Amino acid sequence: MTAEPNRIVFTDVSKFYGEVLGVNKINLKIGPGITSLVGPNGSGKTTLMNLMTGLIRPTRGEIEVLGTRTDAPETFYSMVGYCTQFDTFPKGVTGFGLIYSVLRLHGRTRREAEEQAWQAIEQVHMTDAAHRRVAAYSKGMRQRIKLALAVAHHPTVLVLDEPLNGLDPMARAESIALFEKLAEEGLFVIISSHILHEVDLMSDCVVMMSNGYVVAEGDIQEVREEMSEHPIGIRVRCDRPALLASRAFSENHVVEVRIEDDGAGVLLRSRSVDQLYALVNRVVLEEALKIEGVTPVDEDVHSVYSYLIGSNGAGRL
Amino acid sequence: MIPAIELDNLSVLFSGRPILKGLSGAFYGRAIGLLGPNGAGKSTLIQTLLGFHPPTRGSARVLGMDVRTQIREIRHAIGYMPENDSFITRMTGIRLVRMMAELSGLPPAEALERAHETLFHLGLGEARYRDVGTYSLGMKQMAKLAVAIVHGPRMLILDEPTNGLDADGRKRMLEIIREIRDSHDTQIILCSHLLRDVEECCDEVVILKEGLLVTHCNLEAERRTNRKFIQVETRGETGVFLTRVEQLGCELAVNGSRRLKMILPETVEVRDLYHVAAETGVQIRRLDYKRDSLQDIFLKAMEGSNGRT
Amino acid sequence: MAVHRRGYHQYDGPRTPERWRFWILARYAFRRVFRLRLVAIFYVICFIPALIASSAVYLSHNVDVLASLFQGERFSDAELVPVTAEFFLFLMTFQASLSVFLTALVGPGLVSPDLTNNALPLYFSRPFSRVEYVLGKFSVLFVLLWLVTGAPMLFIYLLKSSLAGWSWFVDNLHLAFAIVLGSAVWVSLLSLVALASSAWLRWRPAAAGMLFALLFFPTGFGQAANEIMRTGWGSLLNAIVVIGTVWNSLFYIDDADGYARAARALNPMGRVADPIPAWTAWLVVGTVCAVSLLMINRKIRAHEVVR
Amino acid sequence: MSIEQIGVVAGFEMRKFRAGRKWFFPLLLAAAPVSLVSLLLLFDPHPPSNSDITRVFAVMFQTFMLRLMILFGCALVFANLYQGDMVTRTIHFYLLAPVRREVLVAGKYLAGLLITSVLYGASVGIPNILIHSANGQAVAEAHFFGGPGMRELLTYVGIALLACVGYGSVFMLTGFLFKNPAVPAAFVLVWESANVFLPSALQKISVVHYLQSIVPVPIPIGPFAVITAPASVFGSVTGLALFTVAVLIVNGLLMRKAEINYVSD
Repeated sequence: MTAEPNRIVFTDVSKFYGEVLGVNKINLKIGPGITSLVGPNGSGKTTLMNLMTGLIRPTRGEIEVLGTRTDAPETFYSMVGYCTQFDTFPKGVTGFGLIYSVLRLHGRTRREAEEQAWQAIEQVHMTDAAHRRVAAYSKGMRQRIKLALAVAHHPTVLVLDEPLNGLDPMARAESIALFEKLAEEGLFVIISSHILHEVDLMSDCVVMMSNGYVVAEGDIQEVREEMSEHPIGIRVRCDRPALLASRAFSENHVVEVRIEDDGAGVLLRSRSVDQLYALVNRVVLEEALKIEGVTPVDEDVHSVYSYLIGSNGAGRL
Repeated sequence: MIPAIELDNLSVLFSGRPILKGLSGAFYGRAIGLLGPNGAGKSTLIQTLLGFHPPTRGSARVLGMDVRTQIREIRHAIGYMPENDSFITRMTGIRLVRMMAELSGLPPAEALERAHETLFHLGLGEARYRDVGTYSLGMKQMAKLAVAIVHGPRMLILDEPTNGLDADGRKRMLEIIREIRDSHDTQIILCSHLLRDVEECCDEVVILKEGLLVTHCNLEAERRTNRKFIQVETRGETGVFLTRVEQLGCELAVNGSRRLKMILPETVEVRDLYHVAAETGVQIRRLDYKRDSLQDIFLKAMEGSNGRT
Repeated sequence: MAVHRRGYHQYDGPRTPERWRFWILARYAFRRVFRLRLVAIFYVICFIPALIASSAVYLSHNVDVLASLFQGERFSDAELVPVTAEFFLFLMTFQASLSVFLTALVGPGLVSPDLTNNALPLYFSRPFSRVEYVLGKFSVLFVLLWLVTGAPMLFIYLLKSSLAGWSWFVDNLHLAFAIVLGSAVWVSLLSLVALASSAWLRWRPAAAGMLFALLFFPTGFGQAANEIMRTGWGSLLNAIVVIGTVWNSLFYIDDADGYARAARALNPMGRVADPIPAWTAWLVVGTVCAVSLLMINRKIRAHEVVR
Repeated sequence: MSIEQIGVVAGFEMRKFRAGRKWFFPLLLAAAPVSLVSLLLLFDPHPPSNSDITRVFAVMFQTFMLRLMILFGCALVFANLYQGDMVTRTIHFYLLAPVRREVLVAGKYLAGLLITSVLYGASVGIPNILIHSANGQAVAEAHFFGGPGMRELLTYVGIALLACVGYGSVFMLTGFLFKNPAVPAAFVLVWESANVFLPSALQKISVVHYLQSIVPVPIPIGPFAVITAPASVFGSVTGLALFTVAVLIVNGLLMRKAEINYVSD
């Protein structure tokens, strides 16, 4: 089993709760940077994260995070931070008290623990509510404390289960910026989320799951290009769509061309995305077209999601 | 047209701590988005409108009825969908929805008929005969919505309806909310953190911050007046390209590795961008006009009054 | 062929009167209570003692039927089963203990399903007040328990008076009154305590356990206090003594020495101290009901305000 | 390093215990004997002589305090240490900490032990002092400083602490295995109270046997009890210590394989 010190490796991992399927035959290698876990509810995202952080053990297969196994708690958890989906807290504890105690568990001295706890609380802008009881917090404030808890001990692997759930737009933007900063520092940031346009914004690599299987994995554009059964499409809004359409047909890589019903735009589909954009750039210059906009039709996570999962996977809600 | 909600210097205090500080305003929109950072008092405002908390000072009127005196009449006309999980275990979907309809005053036969109709309308097919505890998260949200609309209210208050739903669930929920909004004069108060959802459903937006009403604007109007700017995505080495574009006099803002935001002066045509791109060996991929989205309105509201950025 | 767009439409049809809306909760609760076979069976069992008692009363009136059964056994004309206050008191105590088990079975399941999953906002965002909610839940238990305690004894009373004639009915009227009120007091006390424990202890077995704990632990403590301080006041904590005194004060309303005799019987180890006066028992019942109501009110709120 | 972590876990558990309103019933139990005795002192005009008092206290200690109060008190406190986290779904805060699982078990046990020994040490000691001073100051001083009073008091409190040690580990393990703490508590109560009638071999596998033999004022244990040789003081203490360590080790092993399964009821 090749010990890869710089990857999170899943080899043939399956997890069953009795006969209920958690995840099945997962083979993954996750590198540094932001990796987004995307998939409908119950597709195994949380199970995968619980496996990765050792909260549950796989029924079959091996998991290695940066070369260490998940069942050596004292070394494993000093490098892993997990912001779980559970919205429950020990009774009567305050925000600061919780982070301080956990840091003390991490072996920090009293002064270090206090300092780092306060640092993490500042990062999530919870300084004024830190000394109030967590029971009195709103959902968003609880979420920020969980985030602070996960980053307080400066882990190298950060696993976040729907970290933005319940956060207000300001906090969402700040959290995404924080994640991107941590990813640039070389951390492994694994985020599960349902808000696809946010996933599109922040993630370098996406893992798409459905019914416990990994359906696709890798950079969004590469994944999209691999899906040969759905040729890439772009929509060009310009003054003479018919001209562009005729020029497009002359190229052999173009598969489909459709003039939009309002007559001010054309939809082009082609097997190779580079040649398609090159064609558009060339025609605009040669024919002096007046361009209103050039937008890819199905290149983002939304479309990949609906092609791979929308149709077969999530029949139900 | 009586306003959906009318606030007159409404203040609410929890054991001394001021939560709402003198809100005033009349909101007529068919679908009003209620926004604000955590702890801004959104939930408190909703609960005051529902009569869960008495207002400490000032008054609030819902559909022309005063919260202090006609609360029972208000609750007839309102359908409320609470934020977090809220259902009764060991009860089937149909029985839960039917009981709630009867509690709103519908006679038993009428309640059963409307319960089935609502559950069919929301896509909870055969699951309606199963225990609500066994529902998935998406189905629980739909069950909550069913409970909120089964008694045919004139106004719907939805607290984070799409929270935690997956992509399909959110699409389905937003479709239904829009459909209810367009079925003659049912008004909707949508409280959410997902600005895209609010943008898709609401025509009026109210933004609270630390118990104060910071912004109240009509989205349609806002969309028309905003400055237009271009968002461009490129492929290839953009260093030289950027300098050339600035020389053309475009105001430039770069956010994210490959995404550019720029404002073209009158003299510059889009085609010129392509010229510059061709000369500097850069390929223009995505290019479209963008307006100030709700995100920007929200950020402006936050910065407006000593926002912390 | 027209496409029917079944969209959402408002309802402005007739509305049910608000007075009886609390009964909706009871109607739905009854259906759920009897879904558990164990509860249904136990409920039937609770009627058996009343059945035996009423057949005994009937037989004691038709001595000839009895004679034919035992071929020529000579029977004195005195009533076989004297239907007096003692008879009803004995039956009442028996039925009351059965009703405790019934409450432990049914009680916890009434409020906790609403609380564990935060369903109260669904109730109170409708024209349905907290008073109606508590009244609805209370009426479920009250009806269930009263049918097991008060109703059968009332039936026996009527059976007896139909057999013994109109005069017996008139001069024993105070017994009927005592049956109805006595069982009503006990049943409301039990229901309120069950609702309070179900509201505070969301975990079902804990709520049932609390009910039994409230019956036995104070009793033990009261007895120990009596023992040590050699007074009678400790039995104020003893549920059986308290409700027994309340019943005695009702059944022997006009018969002083009957009351004294029953009171002493109730308080066997009251060696030197005299049994607790009736008004203190009523006071204890009153305070327990009030405290339970306060506890219920504290928990049944639309929004949990956490300081 | 791990000693300090045990201290941190214990501190955190005690703070949770105090804040989580879980102290109500154990405190109620502990207050029972104290209030009973103080009631006696306030209302009883003519208290019995000191020798009767010692006998009354011995009876009260062995029947109510040792078998009922401390047993149920420990059941409530210790079972909650693990189960509390499972039921409130907060066990993941611990499982995610870089702490050896045995340290978690030791920390929780230490917290439980401190709480119960303070509660039940006091609820045994205070009544003893109060009850013996019922006949006025002079008699009390004679009893405690002159006579065997002080030694008796210290032995009683010592036994209470040992009981907490023994019962603590037992209920921590059962709290780990069973979701509903009432079942094992009832089972242990039956096992301990029937201890007198069990064959001597079985008597050794129980906490009360060791404590029974070092009680200062023995009481007649009923006609048909099976008499076994009372263990020496040293024997009983080490026996109990071994018993506790064994149970904690088993607990540690189980904790290593613990997984979260927050199944909604």
